[in-house]
Amino acid sequence: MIWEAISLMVLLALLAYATGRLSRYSGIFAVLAGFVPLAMLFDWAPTAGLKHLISLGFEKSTAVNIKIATLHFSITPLSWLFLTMVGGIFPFIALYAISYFKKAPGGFFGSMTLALVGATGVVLASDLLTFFIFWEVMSWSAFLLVVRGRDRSAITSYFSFSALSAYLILFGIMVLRSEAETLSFSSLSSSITSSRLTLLAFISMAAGFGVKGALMPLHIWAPRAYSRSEEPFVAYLAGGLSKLGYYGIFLLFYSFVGVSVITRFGTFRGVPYLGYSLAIFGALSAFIGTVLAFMEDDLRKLLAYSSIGQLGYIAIGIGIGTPLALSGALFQAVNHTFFKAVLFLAAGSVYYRTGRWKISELGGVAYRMPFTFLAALFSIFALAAIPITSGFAAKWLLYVSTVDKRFVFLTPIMLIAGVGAFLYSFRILYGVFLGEPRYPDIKEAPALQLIPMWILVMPLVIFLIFPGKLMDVFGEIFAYYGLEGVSHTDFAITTSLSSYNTLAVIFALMGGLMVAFIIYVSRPHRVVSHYDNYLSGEIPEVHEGLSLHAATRYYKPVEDLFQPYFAHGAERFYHHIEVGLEGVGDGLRRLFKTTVSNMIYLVLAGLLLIGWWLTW
Amino acid sequence: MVDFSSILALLVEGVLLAALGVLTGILFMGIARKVVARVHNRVGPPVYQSYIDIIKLLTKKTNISHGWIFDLALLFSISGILLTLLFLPIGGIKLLSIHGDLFLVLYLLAIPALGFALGAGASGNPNAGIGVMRALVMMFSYELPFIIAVLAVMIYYDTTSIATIVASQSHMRWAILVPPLLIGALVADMALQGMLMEKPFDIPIAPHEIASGPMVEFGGKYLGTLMLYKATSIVVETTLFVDLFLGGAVVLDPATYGAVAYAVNLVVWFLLILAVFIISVLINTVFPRFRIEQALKFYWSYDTALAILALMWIYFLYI
Amino acid sequence: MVVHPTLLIVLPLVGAFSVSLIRRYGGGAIKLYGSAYLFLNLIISAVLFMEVRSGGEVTERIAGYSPPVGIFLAVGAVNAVLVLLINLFAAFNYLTFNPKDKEPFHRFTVLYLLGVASSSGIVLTGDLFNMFVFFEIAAVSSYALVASSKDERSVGSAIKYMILGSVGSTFMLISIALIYSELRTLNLYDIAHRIGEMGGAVRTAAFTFLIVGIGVEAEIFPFNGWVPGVYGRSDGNISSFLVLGPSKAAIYAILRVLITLFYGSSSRAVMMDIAMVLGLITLVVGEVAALSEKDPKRMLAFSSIGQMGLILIAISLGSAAGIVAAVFLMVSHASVKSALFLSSDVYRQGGMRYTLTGALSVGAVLGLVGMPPFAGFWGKWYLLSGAADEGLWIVIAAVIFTTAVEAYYLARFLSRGLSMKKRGGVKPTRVITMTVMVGVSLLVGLFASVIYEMVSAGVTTLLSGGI
Amino acid sequence: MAEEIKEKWSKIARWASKRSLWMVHFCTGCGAIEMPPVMTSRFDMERFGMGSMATPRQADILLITGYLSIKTLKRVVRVYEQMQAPKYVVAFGSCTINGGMYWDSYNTIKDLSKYIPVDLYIAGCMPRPEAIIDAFNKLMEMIDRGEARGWEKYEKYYEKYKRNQEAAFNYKLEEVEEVEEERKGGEK
Amino acid sequence: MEITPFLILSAGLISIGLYGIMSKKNLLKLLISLDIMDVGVNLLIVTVGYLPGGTAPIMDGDYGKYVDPLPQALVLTAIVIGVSVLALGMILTIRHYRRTGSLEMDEGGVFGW
Repeated sequence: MIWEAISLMVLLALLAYATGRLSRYSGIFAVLAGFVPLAMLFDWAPTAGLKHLISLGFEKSTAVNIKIATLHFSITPLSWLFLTMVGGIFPFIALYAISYFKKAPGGFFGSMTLALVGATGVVLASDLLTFFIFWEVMSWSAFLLVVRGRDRSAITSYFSFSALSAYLILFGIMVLRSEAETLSFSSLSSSITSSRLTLLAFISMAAGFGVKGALMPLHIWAPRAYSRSEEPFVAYLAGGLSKLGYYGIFLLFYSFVGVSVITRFGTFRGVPYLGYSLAIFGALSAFIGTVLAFMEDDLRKLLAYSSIGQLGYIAIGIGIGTPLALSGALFQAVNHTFFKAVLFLAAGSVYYRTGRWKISELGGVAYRMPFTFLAALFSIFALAAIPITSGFAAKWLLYVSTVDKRFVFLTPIMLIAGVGAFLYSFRILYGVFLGEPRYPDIKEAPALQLIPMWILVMPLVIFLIFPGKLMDVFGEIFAYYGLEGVSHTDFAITTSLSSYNTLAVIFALMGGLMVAFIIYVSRPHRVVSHYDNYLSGEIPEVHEGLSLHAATRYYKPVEDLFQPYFAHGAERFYHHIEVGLEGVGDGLRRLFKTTVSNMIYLVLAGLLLIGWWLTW
Repeated sequence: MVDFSSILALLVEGVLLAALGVLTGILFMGIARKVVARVHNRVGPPVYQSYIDIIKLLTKKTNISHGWIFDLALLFSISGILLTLLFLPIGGIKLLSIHGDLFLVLYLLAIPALGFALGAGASGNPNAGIGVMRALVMMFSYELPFIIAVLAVMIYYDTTSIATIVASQSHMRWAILVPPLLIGALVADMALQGMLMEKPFDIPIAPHEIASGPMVEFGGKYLGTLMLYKATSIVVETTLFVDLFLGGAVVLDPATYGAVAYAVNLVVWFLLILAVFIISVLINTVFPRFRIEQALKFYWSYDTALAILALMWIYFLYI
Repeated sequence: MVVHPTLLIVLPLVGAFSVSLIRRYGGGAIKLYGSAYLFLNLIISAVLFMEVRSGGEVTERIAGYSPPVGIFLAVGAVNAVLVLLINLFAAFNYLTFNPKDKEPFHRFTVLYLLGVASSSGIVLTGDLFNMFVFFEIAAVSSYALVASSKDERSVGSAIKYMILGSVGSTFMLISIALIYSELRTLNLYDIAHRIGEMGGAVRTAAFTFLIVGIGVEAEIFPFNGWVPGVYGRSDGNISSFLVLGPSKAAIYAILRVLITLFYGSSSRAVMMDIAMVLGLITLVVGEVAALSEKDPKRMLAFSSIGQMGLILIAISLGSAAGIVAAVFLMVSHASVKSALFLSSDVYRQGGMRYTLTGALSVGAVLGLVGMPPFAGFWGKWYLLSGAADEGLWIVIAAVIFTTAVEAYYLARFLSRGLSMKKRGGVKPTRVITMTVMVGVSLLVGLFASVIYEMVSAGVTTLLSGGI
Repeated sequence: MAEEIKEKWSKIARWASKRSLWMVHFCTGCGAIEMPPVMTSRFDMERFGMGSMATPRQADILLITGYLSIKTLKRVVRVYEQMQAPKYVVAFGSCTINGGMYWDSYNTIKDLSKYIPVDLYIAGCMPRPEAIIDAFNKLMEMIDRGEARGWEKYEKYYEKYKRNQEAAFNYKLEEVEEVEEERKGGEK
Repeated sequence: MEITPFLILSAGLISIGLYGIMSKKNLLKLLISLDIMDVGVNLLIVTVGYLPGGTAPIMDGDYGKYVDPLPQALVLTAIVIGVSVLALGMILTIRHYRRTGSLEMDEGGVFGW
């Protein structure tokens, strides 16, 4: 049934591609394909009530023999959770894309559906070969979509990094395969030993997954690819596909290598060194991504850096690896899936109406597109972890887990990155949506774009009120991997350090809002134009070209301070590598750009060396 | 089942404390003006001047709005700050603080600020945009040392709950009596200066540069609400400081002394936050204003260095 | 035996020598005539492939003399795949030539058919000297084909190619003479079983000269000085022919030498090591040089060098996994690299801006890097697993490193091609050929079991000195 | 009953308004130099709850300290209109009353009350701080009595004021007409 | 008749040819060097097949000791191939000469690659 479902999705991908030239509604096939994982999710829903209601007959695990190899699929609580992320958002993004593209996007929908196929396969895979094959399918179908953006640096960086990632993972797979002599997840970790090779495999696989998860020194493809591809795809890439990197890292810790092996490489206050270093990389991502985000003028790049920052939190959580931290990481992953998808979609809608990406060229969009704005606002609340969305619970779990372990390095960095998130959030809010009404004539985004956005916002509300429901799912995951759960009710999470009750927050906020509302309605007010502003008596209406929008280089004072420290960033590092390799390559090329006589010298040298080696 | 009487008690307590917090805050604003006037060798306004100001603003005949997003400032600023107030233990009265912790309070503090910023942004005034930028950068600046100092407290008491921190400081074992935490308190006090936007860190509102920044378009009931917010935030921030470093103003144990203890504790709480606030006002009086990057440099260098010192001291020698 | 493998060699030769008869009917007729032979060849090789798949190896004696005296053709699993591959792509590649560009076209056809015949011959033959002869025919036709390119500077490159090739073939001949002097036989399998009788020094010399001689054709560093020049200045479709025909045949010849010919040799392990080191050097040199190369064709040429190194590494693993990997890599390289060479002709005219050409180029790049489900993936998978089984982590590290480098420059190639201005069309024949090539890579990857089962069944005999 | 409450409420409002007068200075002329002594320790305006504000949105008093040219008048009008009622205008010095030493200037406003309603003039060139304090005390009394209703007048005769302003902006000062005082409203 | 001198001779010829290829820049000289190498190798093959004291392998009646016929057949093929390669080389050289007016092979320029 799983295999048939995957085949069906591939078929739908081909259909979407084939009909792309006929109608813009060819995307409906992609939407249909998106419902396949939804059906699986529904069928496997861990809550008992849903499961017995109706059964679609997806088996819990299956093996497909494709003759050259046998592909194994199975569903675990973890893969269920990640399937909600990669599969749950897909149909809505596809729906959005139908309205986003004006002509013949067959290639887009085909590749998107293939990416979904890859992602679904990755989360359902239960052996390394299957995992890798679908990983690559996901990776290159995303590449096809990056190619559609036709930006040189995006294409090169995305492709070289994803190939690097693929082969780093492959290296790890090879090591594990030769050590455990099995590819199956369930029997891997029991037969791995803690050799130096395992360490190498672990590091290389973590790096490989880190590329997809845009972990800090491996992130440079992300801003380029995110900022130069089509928006619905970017929403899916950031919201869905980037989680797969962390899915891989999670599996690396708990399934591929196993905590018991990782712990043998040394621990720091109960946390393995390897996990701790991952957490440090995550913290660096969180901080540097955030700082780069608020210094960025391109809306998509800003969101890309923000993604890097937010994904860093997931790495921190997985790295620390206590149930508390893992809950935080998974919670953050779920949140990020939804809010980042909505943000990219909202950005796409803004672009759809205004045709601009630069924050300094936008402004005042909210007055004309209030529903888009509200969706974006809500996801920004989630992004900035304002406690009126589910975003806070994730960050809170992570903070508490670091304090619990007394990681005095991680906590401040995470918190300051959290504050930095306010900065870039406001840059988006002010630069794009508020401020001077520069686009007085645009219309609200089409309903087909708004509906998916609002559907994707819903989980952020639901998990605000019921974080416990999500924690139940985490509990199943922990039980599956033999970890302890985090004590919680539907509304409250309790740790040894403190507790967090959403109901208290919600009711207190209600009370506060009531007070505020009384004040608000007690006195009448009059709405005036945005140009009726105090500008020391200046009258903007009579001054042509007077800009009221203060969004160009918004954080200039900070930029000026930070710029010198970011001048030697990862970009430059990779540039140096490239230049160095090109230098070596130039030297090697000279061996070929020469006369025949010199070539013959080479041939003879080779001949003699071979002969010498053979006789010696 | 749900215990209605306790919820009712909580409700009454909450309303009373919120009112107390707001009124105290407004009083403090008056006191601040008086103190500044006395330092200037002026008579100054009466201490109740701020009540008059707020009444005046709330009774203004016309109120100008720039649309519904502008109104969010009103709605979120006051509600958010009241919400935060309820999550702080005041003079040993725990209220909702058992349902949240320090991180929650830090993030709850962002609700009114972000609501206010939204309104300011929606006014379309460039000064407001610049002002919000400065406010956010200020936040980015002072939060780093503040967080590190607070982290020292948290790991010293091994909890993140403010209620537990207050409880651990009972019987006058105030955090400030622990040498490294004294440094922490110093750091936090400097951060408090930025939080309260007192000079030299009143960069965001800088009336003479950017026409009071974010508030440039606010008048009437909007400005009145913002003043209420400002007043309450003084109480919230000083109370946070008192809770963390000065034992939450708990001098008598309610378990032994009953209602008297609550009254005494509230008085002590009032005096302590007043003291903390007066210190900040006095600093305010004698300083000119930093530029924003100077503030960032100051907080991220000297203040953070001190904070790290405190944290390391705690980390290596006390736990 | 339904078909005679000999036909694969004889038919194109007949075609080649009879094509001048119809030269007055014009280029179109000649193209039709040539294609007829090539497609007939394709059908025969397909039938042969099916036959080998169902019934194991096929051998045929030439002129009735039985081996080891007579020449015989031996078709095992590996060369059945390869001969099908060569004939398939060669037939489609022929379609891309425009008779007007290659005046007089009948002479060109002669060269092309000779090239196909001799490439098939190298792969099929079971006789060392016969192999040498086919090598020479392939080489001569390659020199001439290269010199027939539009770019006039290709003549200079062809001369270089010719001189290096001649030196290489001289070395091969020396090696043949040495082997013959000791063993008095030229049959590959006969030699394989009696190689132990050879004196150590002579055997060393024979191996060295042979590997160098074939290495020149098989683009092994440091014997491959001609590669960038020739590929860089030839027409794309001629380069693609060189990639899919002679160079594949040559690397297969190396497989024969390493796996079969020196099967019984006592120093075979060292020989394998040497081959592996050569392969590693070739791989790294090719890929790194390609990184700094800006000219698209020459970049692809360097990339070819790297790929050849990869295949050589796979062969030199000497295990079943290695052979399987080598076959998949050969399929992959012959298909997608040829497709890329075809697209390189229209590169500067913005040909990749055309949806199908662009998509095919992207597919080819994906296949070359080894993304599943392209054939290259299985190649790299088996290569890496074979290397991992033997604990050759340095090989794996090199493969990872070069793959990243490869991905980088190929993506650069793609992104530039995709952002060029449209200045001319792409001929439908070229698109069809590219489709076939990329499609084959994809299909082989998707239905890898077909080749995998066949090769892994045949590999046991191959590794034990059989066909 | 409702009337009474309303009356009580407006009395409270007037009291609060009187005790908390925030000003926005329009410091065009030399009069501005008289403000610092009023604000600082010698006279200490703040003891009456007065203070200066940075924007008209927050202010109750528009303090015009000196002559107004036509160019600055535009700004004054805009600032005045941006203030929130109840709002008061205090004109400062002779220039605002009759043009003062610029009585014969071609582009200086002679009588401010023709363009915006002035609640209180402070005569003098320049008025001393004592005079200013006195004036503010007068204004407070007026507010308390409900007499300072310039903003209502402005609403009532809005078109006339606009016409006058337009005329001034077009440099047709002679066309400016008188705006009738309406005392009745103030007395009720 | 000993075969060693012939082996030495053929090695010498091959070395001379290689030396010519490695040191000369003139295309004609290069071709000549190639041919010399070819001759050396052909000699080697014939030498290899030679049996001291053997006769030509013409099998009519009472043949006794005869040399291996196969190498001679091979040499014939090799000579043919050598000649054809040489002819092709000449053609390419002529074309090159017509285009550039030079027979020199030097670095850079057309011979850069």
